[in-house]
Amino acid sequence: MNLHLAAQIISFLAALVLLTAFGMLVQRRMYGLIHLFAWQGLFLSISTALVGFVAGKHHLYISSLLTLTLKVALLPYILHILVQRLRIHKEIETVVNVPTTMLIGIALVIFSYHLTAPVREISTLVTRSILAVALASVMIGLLMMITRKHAVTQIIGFLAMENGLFFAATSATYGMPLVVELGVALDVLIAAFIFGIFFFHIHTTFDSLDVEQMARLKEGD
Amino acid sequence: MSEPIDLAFSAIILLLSAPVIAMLLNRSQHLLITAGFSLAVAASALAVAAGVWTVSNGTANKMILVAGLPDLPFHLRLDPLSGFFVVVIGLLSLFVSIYSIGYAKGFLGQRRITSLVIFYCIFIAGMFMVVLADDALIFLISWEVMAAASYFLVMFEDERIENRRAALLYMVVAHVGAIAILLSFGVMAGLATGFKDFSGYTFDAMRASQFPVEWAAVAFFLAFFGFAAKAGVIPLHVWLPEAHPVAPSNVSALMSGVMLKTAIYGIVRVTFDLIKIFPWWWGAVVLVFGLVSAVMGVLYALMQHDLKRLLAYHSVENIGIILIGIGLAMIFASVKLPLLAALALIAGIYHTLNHAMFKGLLFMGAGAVLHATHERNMEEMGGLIHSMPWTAALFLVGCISISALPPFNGFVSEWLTFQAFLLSPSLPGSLLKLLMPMGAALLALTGALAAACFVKAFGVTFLGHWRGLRKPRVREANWPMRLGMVMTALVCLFLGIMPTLVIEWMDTIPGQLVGSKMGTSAGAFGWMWLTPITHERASYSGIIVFLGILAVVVISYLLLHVKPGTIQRVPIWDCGFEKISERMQYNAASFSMPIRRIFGFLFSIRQRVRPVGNGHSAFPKRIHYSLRIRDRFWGWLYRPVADVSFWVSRKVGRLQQGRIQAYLIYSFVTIIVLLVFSI
Amino acid sequence: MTIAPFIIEVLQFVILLCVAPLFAGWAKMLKCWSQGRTSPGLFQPYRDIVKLFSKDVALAENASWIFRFTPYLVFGSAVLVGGIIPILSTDLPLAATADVIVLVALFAIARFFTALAGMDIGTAFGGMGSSREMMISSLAEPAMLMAIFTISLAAKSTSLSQMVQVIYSGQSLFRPSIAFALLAFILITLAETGRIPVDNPATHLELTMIHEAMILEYSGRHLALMEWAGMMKLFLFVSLGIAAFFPWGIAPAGDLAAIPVAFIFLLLKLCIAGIFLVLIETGLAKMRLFRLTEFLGAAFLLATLGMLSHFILE
Amino acid sequence: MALLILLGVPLFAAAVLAFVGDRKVAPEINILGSAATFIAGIWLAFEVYVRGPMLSGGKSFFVDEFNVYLAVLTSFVSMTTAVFSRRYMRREREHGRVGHVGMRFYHAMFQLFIFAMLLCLLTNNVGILWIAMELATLSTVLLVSLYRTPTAIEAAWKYFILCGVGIAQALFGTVLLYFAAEKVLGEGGDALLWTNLSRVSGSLEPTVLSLAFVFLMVGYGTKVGLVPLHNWLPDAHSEGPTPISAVLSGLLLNIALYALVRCKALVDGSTHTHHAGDIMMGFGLLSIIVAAFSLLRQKDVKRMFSYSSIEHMGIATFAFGLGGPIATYGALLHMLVHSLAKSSIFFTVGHASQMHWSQEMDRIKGLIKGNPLVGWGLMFGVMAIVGMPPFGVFTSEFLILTATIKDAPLWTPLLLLGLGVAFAALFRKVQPMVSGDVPSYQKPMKVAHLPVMLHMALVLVIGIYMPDFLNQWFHKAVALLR
Repeated sequence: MNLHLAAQIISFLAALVLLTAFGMLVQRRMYGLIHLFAWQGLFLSISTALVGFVAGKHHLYISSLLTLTLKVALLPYILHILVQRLRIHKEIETVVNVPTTMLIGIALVIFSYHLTAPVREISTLVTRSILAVALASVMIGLLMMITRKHAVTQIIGFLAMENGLFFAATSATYGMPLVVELGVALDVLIAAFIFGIFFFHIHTTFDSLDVEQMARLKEGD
Repeated sequence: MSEPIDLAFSAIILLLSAPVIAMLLNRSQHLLITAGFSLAVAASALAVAAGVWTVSNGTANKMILVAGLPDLPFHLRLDPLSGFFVVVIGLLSLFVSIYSIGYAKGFLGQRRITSLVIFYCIFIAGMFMVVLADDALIFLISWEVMAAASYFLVMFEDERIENRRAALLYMVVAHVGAIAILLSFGVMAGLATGFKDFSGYTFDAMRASQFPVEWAAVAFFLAFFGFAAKAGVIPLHVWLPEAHPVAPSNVSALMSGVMLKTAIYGIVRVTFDLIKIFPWWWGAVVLVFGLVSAVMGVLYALMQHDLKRLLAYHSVENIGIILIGIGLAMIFASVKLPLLAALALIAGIYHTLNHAMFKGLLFMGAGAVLHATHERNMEEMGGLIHSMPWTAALFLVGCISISALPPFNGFVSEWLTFQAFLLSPSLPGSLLKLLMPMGAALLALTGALAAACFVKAFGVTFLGHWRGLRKPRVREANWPMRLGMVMTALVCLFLGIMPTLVIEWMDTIPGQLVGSKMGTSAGAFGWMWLTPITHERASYSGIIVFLGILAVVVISYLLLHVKPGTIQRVPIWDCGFEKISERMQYNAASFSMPIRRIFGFLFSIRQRVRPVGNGHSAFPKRIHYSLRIRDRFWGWLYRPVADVSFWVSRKVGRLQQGRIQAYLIYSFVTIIVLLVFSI
Repeated sequence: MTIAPFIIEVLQFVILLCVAPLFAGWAKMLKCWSQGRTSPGLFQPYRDIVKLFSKDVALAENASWIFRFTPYLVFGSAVLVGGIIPILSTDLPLAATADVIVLVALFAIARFFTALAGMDIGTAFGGMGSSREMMISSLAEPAMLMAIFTISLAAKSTSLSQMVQVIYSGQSLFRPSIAFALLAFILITLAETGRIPVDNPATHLELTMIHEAMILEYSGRHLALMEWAGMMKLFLFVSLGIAAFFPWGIAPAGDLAAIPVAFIFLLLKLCIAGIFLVLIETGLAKMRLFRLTEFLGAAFLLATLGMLSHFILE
Repeated sequence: MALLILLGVPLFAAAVLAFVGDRKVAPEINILGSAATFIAGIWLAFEVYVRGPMLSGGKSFFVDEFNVYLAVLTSFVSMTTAVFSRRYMRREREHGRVGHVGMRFYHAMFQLFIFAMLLCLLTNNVGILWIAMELATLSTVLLVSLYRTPTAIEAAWKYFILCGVGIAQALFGTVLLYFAAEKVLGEGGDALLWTNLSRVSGSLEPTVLSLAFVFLMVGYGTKVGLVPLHNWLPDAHSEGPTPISAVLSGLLLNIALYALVRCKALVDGSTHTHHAGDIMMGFGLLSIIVAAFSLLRQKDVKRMFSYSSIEHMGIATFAFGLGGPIATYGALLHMLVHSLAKSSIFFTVGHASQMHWSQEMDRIKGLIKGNPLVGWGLMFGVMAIVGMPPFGVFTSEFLILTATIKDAPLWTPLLLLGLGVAFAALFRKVQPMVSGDVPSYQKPMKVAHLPVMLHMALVLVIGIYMPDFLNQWFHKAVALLR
């Protein structure tokens, strides 16, 4: 399996990641969101493994495994449980309407492509073009957090950003040092627990996970 | 004790040890009063000795403390200029501290005076440090320590809301001024060494270096703004009449008497010593500000009926007069007329000394009155000369001095200032020549109005009958207070009749700063005559005037009492007018009515007359008269600033509007913008 | 140092003390004539003073020491001023003691105490008098200084005898600046000495009197001293004007021979001055208090013009 | 060795406290642990003072003049905070605002937080730095929501989300950094070590680094609390328990700024432009102005002081951005004195609000008469924080301002405006609290004297007599950062 082919597959996977990111941006149903997130994780881990294979970085396999367990299995599961526990499988209304969001997302993709152009010039890696996708999905994740007003969706957006970062870390640069990646994974894990706890707190105090109502702390006149 | 500066430094140390003593003696407040203030007395005496010594031998000596930043230890320097101000501060704080021993007893039983003693001593120490400082850091540190200590002293009776408002206003103005001064030092230090290291902050470095004129202007005007804010130059004066009255009287004596002078010191130091070379129009600016402050100050003073407020406004006026002298000195110096510059400078700083004395005396007197009557409103007072003769006599001395009447000290410095004005023809540039006599006229106006104001102040407070409804039992001030005031009064007289000696002594200062001495006894006459330039030009002999008047008075008195003329005490005649009551006397408001009518356009006056009680409106039983006079600058300068900043803060508050999405948008936009700008 | 100057000094004092009432009498007499009344005679002021001296003092109960001290001080300062102004001759030992600024200040301190005395008894009139007096003086003093500064700028000196010598030596004759200054000085003299149109020395009508209101409570020798000092003040202002603007006849330094001549000149000038004064007084009417600002403002304006013309035209 | 103890103790203590839970001894253990940490810190500082910068633990830890003083500061403030929180939290507990779970949680997380911060400071690895930073966030998030009130949870949520997002940006920046570094240093762990990066910073790719700096700036800037990324800060400070507010604004902000400055040093080394500096100056100035004006309209005392933290972080950031020996020196000093003064202010404020059971400034009155230590402590603390001499903050602001008017005179008016407004606002608010008579509802209480006195004494000493070793460290750090 030659380098060129691998590179093509990887970029195809990148495209898929981007696609799932967009999917999350527009998805209205909670379960759909979670599934999309899981899919993204899957693509991520595959591409990580592939990069590891191509570049002969065996520690990347570990991180791909981590991704698999964390972002494909564990987190979606936790979210699933939460959603069931807290009985929130209603339609999620967005702040901005969908087409606008889409347009902004596309603009972001173009922007990040333009942004990473100089970097692409200087890099010699096969996977250099992935940086643009990673940045784009980070941005889209952020955009998603902005446009959604539900705690869970915000968290999913957050995790999507995380995915983008991870994508950049593993694929774009043939992987950060292992310590770093383990640490990142650990942080994500802790974060997962914390937001898990949070959902319950929020739900018990506000008896809904709508973040709109958490706007009491402000500089009121 | 090898050198004067050691004396001065030990004085500072002594003062800074006050907190410890206060903590130790906190239990027994009686003892604390005596101990604390006698400590201040001792320290002040030391400092005065050091100052007199330095000025008279006219050399500078330095000291470097092992404190501050290791690369920028505190530099102290005692040269004639700072020596002179050490004397000014020390002399008054000496007298006031004696006075305070008696005054603070008034607080016993009402409140603990521990904090008073502590901050009082730190305050004096701060003032000494300011004039001794020889690098920017220690200067500003002592400057702010002084400000903070005085702030706490103003806050001493902090349950009163007016004290808090005044203290806050004072603190804010002082701090903004301090930042301005800091920036001006920043300019000079930066130009001195370019900030490769810390050496640029020393005054020596600034002295050594030569500034480009536009940066020098920046530095000067920043410094002038800062010091003017402290000195209460109009229009930055508004804090002053608020803060000085509410402080304890011994403190207001020090604040008005000497704290303002540290600002004068700063101006002189920065201008003549650090910058050295400047165009004439700087002097013109200073002169104009001085004139405005002098005239406006005295006019506002005339409108007051709160005794201490009135005195505070007079501080504005006198600062103006001092600035006139300094401005003239700057003008003369900038056109290379060192002799005349020396004359003007002497006029300025001599008035500094004088004002310290008589203003201190007046505030002490006011304090004694307050102490005895618990009343600051003159409209309530009257006839106190009978119940407190000492205070009355001493206060009168203060009034005469501040009204610039011979033979007391206020007149001498004003006379010198007039002489400086009359030397304007020797200036180049016809415009200056033309304008300066106008300044002289304004100065004359100021003097005359001041006299009017103090006729009012003394007359309404001490003469006539008690105007208030219920007359309190008034007792004469106790001995320490009297002693303090008597000493101050004697110094006032001495400065008035022996100017030559004093000026001989302080003549080293212009020698150091403008490179020429004034030479008190030019021409033919001896030590008795003060003859600035030549004896044809002008001459004044305070002592002869004093003795002359005294002689005629005594002689005529004796002549008239060769035959024992009887004096019968009779009821008041008053044109045979029947049953006059105390309420019919002229009071402060009515006394100043004519002048208020004339200069009314300068004030924002609200005057209401309405009939009270039943009866036909044309023939009311009683009439209620209310008069409110406000400082126009409040509305012109301070209120707008406050309003604008609150408006802005309302707008800024919108940023924090609670919805997390908005916050996310902020960071999102921030990233985008930064990225756009950095590629 | 010769004895001559001291003799002249003493002579000046004597002249001051004696001639001042005479001049006041002369003014009164002229005034009576101008109003078609028979005059009490030239020496009436002396009689008044003597009479008052011989009377007892009726002192208000609550009068303080200030009230009793003031007459002596006022008298003393007036006398001292008399020793400074070159009435007869320019070399006076006391001349160096005080220049023209001090002279103004001496009048000021007298006024200061008079005003205090006015407030001491605590009557409405006293306060009113002091208030008005201080208001007028605070406007008159700057004008006066401006007028005098005009001359002293010309003379490059503020010492009176020096100024006299310079003007006398003729190098500053008939200058526009001097003329303006003279006009201003006349107005100020009227104001400072409490003549019509500013104040009416003859009135005791409550609401119009100013100087009288302050000394209302005085009696006996105190009143005598006050009156006498008042006459001296008038005399001094006139002779100051003479010295500053018409110094001819004043004996130069050192020759005693010129003294009698100087004395004759003085009397002549005084007669003329008196006539002039009376002409003004009969010509004008007492002004309302708050129109005085315009009057004194005019004086200030004239003085300023004088100074400007000194710089511009000369 | 000292280093390992320094890092190990808090971790161990955290574990222990997690087990001890809400026993009576827990606070004492807490104090003990942080005291041990502090001693280790002193020891480390001594070693560095004697031997100069050192690598240890392989290459994974690195101590130089820049981070050693921050490490000592961190351990010191954590110790005093532990002392303070003993009384404070006990009272909260008695008053029933926290349950025993909460207490267990509080102590454990406190130590974990300290560990995270120390790790941030001492690690030699950009990646580890990032991880530790995230850890610090996560460990405090639940402390902010300790009281379980709606507002507390809201604040914690905002803190969590905003800082999470920010930190994510920082990670992206780090990735880019690595991306650039591996070209030069080859792949593998060495490419993320400070020591190597700073060695080769000249040859790193400028475009990538300037790109990376943007993300690092936004990321760590969020934690520094720079406007407009600051919005989490006032909420978190006002709603969390006071000891946490103290360490948050006393320490965490410093740490984040430290990370930012390190990155700036790298970027400058690569780009040789003043670009990064300009960005930091802009952020700093914006923070100063916005914070100053927000100060004017505060009602909640802790919220107000959190805004003043924003302002001071702005000053330090501005100064670092300005660069140059004097300004950088001032900035380093400013980080030190600000954290001392600010945490002591929070101590006094905590006591004051417990005395009145309210954080509303309208209700807090007559502190000086009520409890001189709290009153004067707050007064002097505020005077220190607004930059009145002889306290150390004045010295640093003095250096920064003078340097500014020399190097960037056009910025000074804004700076002047900000400082002036902040001064007026703080005094206007604090004066009524300390002065006046004691209100009826004020309850006298026992307060922890030591922390406040210690902090104020230190600030004072630094102001009037700065010890020489500190001076030398600052100079070395300045040399390091230019």
